Amino acid sequence: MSQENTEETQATETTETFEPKIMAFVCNWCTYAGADLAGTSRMEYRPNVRIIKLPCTGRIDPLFIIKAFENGADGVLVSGCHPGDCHYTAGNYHAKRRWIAFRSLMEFTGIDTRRLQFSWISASEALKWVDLINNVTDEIKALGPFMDFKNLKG
Amino acid sequence: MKIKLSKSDIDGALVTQISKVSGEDFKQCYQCGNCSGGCPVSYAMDIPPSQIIRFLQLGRFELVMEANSMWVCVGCLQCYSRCPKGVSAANILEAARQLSLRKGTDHERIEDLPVSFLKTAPQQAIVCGFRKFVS
Amino acid sequence: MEKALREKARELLTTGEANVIIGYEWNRRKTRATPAFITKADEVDRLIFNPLCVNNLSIYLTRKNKDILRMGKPAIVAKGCDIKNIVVLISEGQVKREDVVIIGMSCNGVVYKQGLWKGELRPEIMPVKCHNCDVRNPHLTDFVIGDHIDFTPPETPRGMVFDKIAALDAKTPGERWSFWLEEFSRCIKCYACRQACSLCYCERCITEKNVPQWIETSAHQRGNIAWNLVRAMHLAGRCTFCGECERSCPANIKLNLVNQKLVLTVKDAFDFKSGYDEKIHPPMIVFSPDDTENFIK
Amino acid sequence: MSRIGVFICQCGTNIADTVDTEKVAEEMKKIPGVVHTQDYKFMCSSPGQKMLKEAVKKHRLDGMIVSACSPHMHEKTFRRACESAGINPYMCEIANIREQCSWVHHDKTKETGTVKSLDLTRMTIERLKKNQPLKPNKIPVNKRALIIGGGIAGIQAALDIADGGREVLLVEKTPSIGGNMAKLSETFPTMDCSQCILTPKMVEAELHENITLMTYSEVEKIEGFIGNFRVTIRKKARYVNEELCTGCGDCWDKCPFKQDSEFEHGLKKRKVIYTPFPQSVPNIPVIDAPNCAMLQKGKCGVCAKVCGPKAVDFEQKDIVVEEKVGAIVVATGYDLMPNEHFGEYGYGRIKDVINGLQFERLASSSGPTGGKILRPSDGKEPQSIVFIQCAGSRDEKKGVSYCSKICCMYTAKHTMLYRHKVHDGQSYVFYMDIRSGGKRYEEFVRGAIEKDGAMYLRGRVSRVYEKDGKVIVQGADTLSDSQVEIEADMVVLATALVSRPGADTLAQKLGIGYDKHKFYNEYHPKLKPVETVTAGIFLAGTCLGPMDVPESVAQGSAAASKVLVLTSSDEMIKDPTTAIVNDFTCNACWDCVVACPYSAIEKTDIKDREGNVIRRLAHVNDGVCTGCGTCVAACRSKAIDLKGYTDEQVYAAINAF
Amino acid sequence: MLKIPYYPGCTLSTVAKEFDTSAKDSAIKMGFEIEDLPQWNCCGATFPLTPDNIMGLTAPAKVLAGAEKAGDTLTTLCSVCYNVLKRTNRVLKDDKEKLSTVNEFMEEEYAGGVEVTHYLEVLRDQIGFTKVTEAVSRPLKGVKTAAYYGCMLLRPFEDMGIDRAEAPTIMEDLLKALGATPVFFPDRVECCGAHLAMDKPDIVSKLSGNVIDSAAREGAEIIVTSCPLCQYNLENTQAESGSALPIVYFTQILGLALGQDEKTLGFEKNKFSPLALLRYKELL
Repeated sequence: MSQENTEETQATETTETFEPKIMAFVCNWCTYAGADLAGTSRMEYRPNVRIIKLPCTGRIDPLFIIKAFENGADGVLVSGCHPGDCHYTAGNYHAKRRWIAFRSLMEFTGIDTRRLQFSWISASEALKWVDLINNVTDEIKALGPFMDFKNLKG
Repeated sequence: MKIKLSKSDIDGALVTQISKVSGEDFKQCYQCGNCSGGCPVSYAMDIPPSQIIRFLQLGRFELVMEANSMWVCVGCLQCYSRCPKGVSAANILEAARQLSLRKGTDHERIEDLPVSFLKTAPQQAIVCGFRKFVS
Repeated sequence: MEKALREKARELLTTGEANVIIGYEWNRRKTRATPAFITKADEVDRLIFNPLCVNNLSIYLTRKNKDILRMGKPAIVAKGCDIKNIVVLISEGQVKREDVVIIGMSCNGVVYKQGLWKGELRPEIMPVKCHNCDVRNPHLTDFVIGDHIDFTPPETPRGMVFDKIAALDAKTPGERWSFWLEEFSRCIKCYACRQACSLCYCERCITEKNVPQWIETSAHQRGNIAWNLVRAMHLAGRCTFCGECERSCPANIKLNLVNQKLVLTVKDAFDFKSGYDEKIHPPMIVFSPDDTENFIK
Repeated sequence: MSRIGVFICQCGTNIADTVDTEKVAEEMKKIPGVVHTQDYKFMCSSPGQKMLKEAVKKHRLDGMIVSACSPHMHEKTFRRACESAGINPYMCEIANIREQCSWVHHDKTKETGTVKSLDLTRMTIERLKKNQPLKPNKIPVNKRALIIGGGIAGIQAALDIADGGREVLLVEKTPSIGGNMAKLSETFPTMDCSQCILTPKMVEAELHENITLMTYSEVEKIEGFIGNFRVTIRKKARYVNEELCTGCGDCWDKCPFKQDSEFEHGLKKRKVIYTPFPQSVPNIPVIDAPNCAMLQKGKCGVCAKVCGPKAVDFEQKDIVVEEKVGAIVVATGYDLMPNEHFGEYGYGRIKDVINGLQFERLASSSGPTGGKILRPSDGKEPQSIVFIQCAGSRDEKKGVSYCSKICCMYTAKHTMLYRHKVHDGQSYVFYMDIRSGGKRYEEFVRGAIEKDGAMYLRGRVSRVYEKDGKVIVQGADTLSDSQVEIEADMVVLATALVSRPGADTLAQKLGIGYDKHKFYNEYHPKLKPVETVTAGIFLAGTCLGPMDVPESVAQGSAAASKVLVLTSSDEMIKDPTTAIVNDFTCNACWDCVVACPYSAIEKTDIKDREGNVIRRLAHVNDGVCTGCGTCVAACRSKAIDLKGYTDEQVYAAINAF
Repeated sequence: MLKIPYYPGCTLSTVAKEFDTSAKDSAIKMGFEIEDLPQWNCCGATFPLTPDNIMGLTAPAKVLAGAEKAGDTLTTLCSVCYNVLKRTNRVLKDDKEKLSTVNEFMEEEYAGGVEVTHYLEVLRDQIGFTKVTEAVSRPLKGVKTAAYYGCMLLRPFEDMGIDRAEAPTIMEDLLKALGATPVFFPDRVECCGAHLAMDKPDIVSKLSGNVIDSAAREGAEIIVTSCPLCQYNLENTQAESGSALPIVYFTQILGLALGQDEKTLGFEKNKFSPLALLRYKELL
């Protein structure tokens, strides 16, 4: 059986019960605080995301993302302060450059970019956070488990 | 005048339509009155431009359609040019005109116009006039 | 040309302006050009220069080759493409401009593989980089050997690598993934790519860092993907597309594709081409507030 | 092997409603290294904290996890508890199972919340296993302060800091301190004379033993970091020796050349050797070099001839000095929007259309007319004046989108001043909204209308033009729905307050943020209104945005108190979350040096005994590093790491996922 | 010789023929040529202010499509045509969707490759007013001339961009170049009443009256304009009120200054000819 076929059958089998694992790398000052605000405002969103807090998006290394996928993440979210809002004045601009190159690389390698999403979410954008988590979770749920990485021999 | 306000008036279909046709968002207007102050013909209007917008904010579409303002507006864009919020009263009055004309009722009839005017006026006046007044 | 080169080398060694000439010489059977390190003026006649001189010798300026560094001040025989790497090394503080003598060689192109050489340089045996070369007249030099070459590269780069990138771009992500999986599965983690690359000069490579072990060192699919992605990322905005990594890969992995893809990305996104100006910082450590993208929501 | 305690907070029912805390406690016990777990109603309460401390002792814990609310809430609380129980506070980590779990997943069966809490807690435990005890950094603090800008905010800050016993360096760009406030005639709502209340403060600043005034000087460069700034200041050549000058005024009396006075906004001329205004502090003139015949062409020199103490010195040069300070207060003030923004109001073309500060000068007894309201074109007393508010303000299309805040009040004041000086004059005010929030402000505006007869018209003015020596104002009164035309003698525009030209360049030098209008950004608009993102740099007054005198004074004092807090001890404790370089693997490629937004990383040389450089390395200055980690991601060989967020910690967390 | 594609429009082919001919003749004197589009239609004489009125864009779009065959610029004289063409062009360039809708209504396709300019802009930006001065052989010395801009030439500023909306100077600069004394008057950017001439002549009399008064008060001896409708309204209002300021197209006095025979400039069509004044000033 070819690889694509395996992927298909597994995807159809599990879509019903499949709960994607999503890893989020967020900055402490904007997105983490925005996610906190969603809680303080008692909003409701999909429970699939696990946050790893970092001081700034500038700290986020592509290594983290690769490692997250290797560890079975079905999707990775990266989020920080809007350009111009960085707590450290410029960390997010550095991050943006890095992401532009890294995303191009990932896309070229054939990784479905719907599984690797980037966003700017400020401390006040709880609603944006909620929408993002819901949309990404639903989208990845529809895509099924990320077999590209899970099938890797290792 | 007493206005009874309700949400259905404020978001009324006709008001929404005139907003859509004109491309203007009435909420933008903060009623500074600059348009009415600078309008060269507001003295001849039943309702001056800023008040037209105010009535639309309040959902009083019918008051706007009954007034002569749309037929008096000459489209000189002084209102828009000086509006601190970038709202064009001229667009709104044009939209009102369009909504009226699109019903098929003309505001002018060619046979009523003086022959001397038709003979001597620049074509552009006649073309323009008819596009503004006739469906 | 070789004569002029040998004369210059002799002069440099005799005057003491350089202590070692890093250049090319014949192998024993005279079938290939190999790196030569000449420290004595009377040995300069070993130096050669011809289309077989493919190797990017800039690697011998890095900390990876401490024994060469110990020989004293180097003078390096460098084609334009090699100089691009030297430029990056200078901009990254690895070499000081005043610490190296650059003997720039006018170059009409080299062979893609030395085995293809039949005594004549034909376009078919030249690598893509030579067809698109804009530094046939070397750009950062102390001396230039050889005549001025009139050659205008095509406005948009052409060649197999670019065609292949375009073809891959046109495929579905799934197809691309299968392609790369196939490619990277062949990797045996010999690290020849890293050894051949003069920009891979790290004191300790990330793959050798084991606390934590970001990249699995076993030559299995997962470790191979991580290694190759990370290496590509580390070269983003720095790679000069000299092609040494692919040339040295015993498994024939199409490293040029992935590296050139990032060269194109960096050019598009940040309007930067590496290897031209040693005074400009590489693009991945600086930023402009006007950087644009269309994927961050 | 670590001995970790895991404490799960129920937060009353806030967490317990949707998370089975007991189960979380039970499950976590199974993780190697965890020796004690417990759930409790309120971990942050005193009994809760007491429980923590006792557990530390009883189970000989060397690290702890509190699964509770967001670390932004109580991380400090729990870390403090940790510290008092004898373990390093940085060995305490928070798993956020309230804001990011129980409050956003309302599943009453508790399954969703419990599953997620288990994951979050496990990830945090694995992370904690890689934590290292950290010690806060101690940084020496220089106790001098620099104030940039000698307006009322800067003067107030300087006086307060000086009274607090610290040395102050007050740098002012123009030849005298005083700022815009010195130009005002009276101040609302009390109508005290501005100079009467300001001048004593100016003099006090000049005479205060702790204050060094540097007027006619500009800050060129700022280096260093909190507690340790190095500031380069250019003291522009005055061409007058400050030591010798007595301020007698002979020089400007005799100077034969005149220029428009900046202080009088062009309503009067000043000499080429001049003090901006009679009460200038210091009372030492400057020579306006580009317009001085002696300096330009070598002809004249009258001032030098008449100067008794021989203080005029045409050879004087700019002096550049470097000063060391520990804190900086920026109080650079505002400007009025330039006239090219007002085409339809004829401002700049019609002489009798002036701005608010020009009116202040006309009304001021020390002004160009000696306090008489006379119109600039012909010097006649205007019988009617139209005041136009929101000129350029609240005009997102051609001006600025914001409200300039003070115009409503000063326009009301102007109408009063006018009525007090021209008893039968009529004033008209075009306004859009009257914003008179503030103590006695509303009563003040009503007074202008009810007592002093100002005619308030609600509407904007469409255009202003000249006709037969009158200024015709054509606008609207939206309350009566009419077009209004007024034949006025004079028009006063309440032009928008804008940031100083060059405010952005100064911000870049200081490393502080500014908004699209180039007003400086406070660290937090509510809770840190006078602080900036750059530690040790504070803000006061209208460089932050439009505000009135009492607010500027309050901010000056607020900034001063921040400076006094900072300089209250010799050392400052700083968060240990800073980057650190591994000397063995550093490539000295300087990527981190370039990438660092704070210039916190330096290039250092390792030398042998003979002094030869054997290696070069990057080195992090803990005093400057803020711990953003941009350098870590930039380092290819991972030779730099961020304490508190090390690669190992992140790796462990990802692996536990 | 520089040839610029030119759109005359209906009025300049009939009622305002003198505007057209004087401009063409003047151009030749200054070393360029404006050349009628081989085929054109009426621009519609009013830009549709409501964005949903796509039909109103087709007539000007057809003109632009025709112009695209002739080159990448199109110049006009009539303020209204200029306004309609320039704004339509802007809309079609900015909104590709509208462009394709409009293209579906037309036989020819417009790709968005034309720049619309006014004759005044050609003089200022391409020829240069100093060049114009060099071509002047009959400087209009001492003639107090008021430039009346009206609405359509300037507004809305962000679309027209020819000059500052509240304080334009392009016509005054031209007048200076011709040796005349420009008269700035407050109402020069106010409206004349335009098409209200059709059914509300009282409004036109009032508005145009204001304009003339304002100019006269500042001492104007001639009013120049670039709009046939403004010219018509002002002239008619004058006839009613009994004052007698000549109201002419700017190209007519441009031609005069460039030394054209005054008989070819069409002053005979003006109700109030400036010739008497110019003779009195000994310029003719």
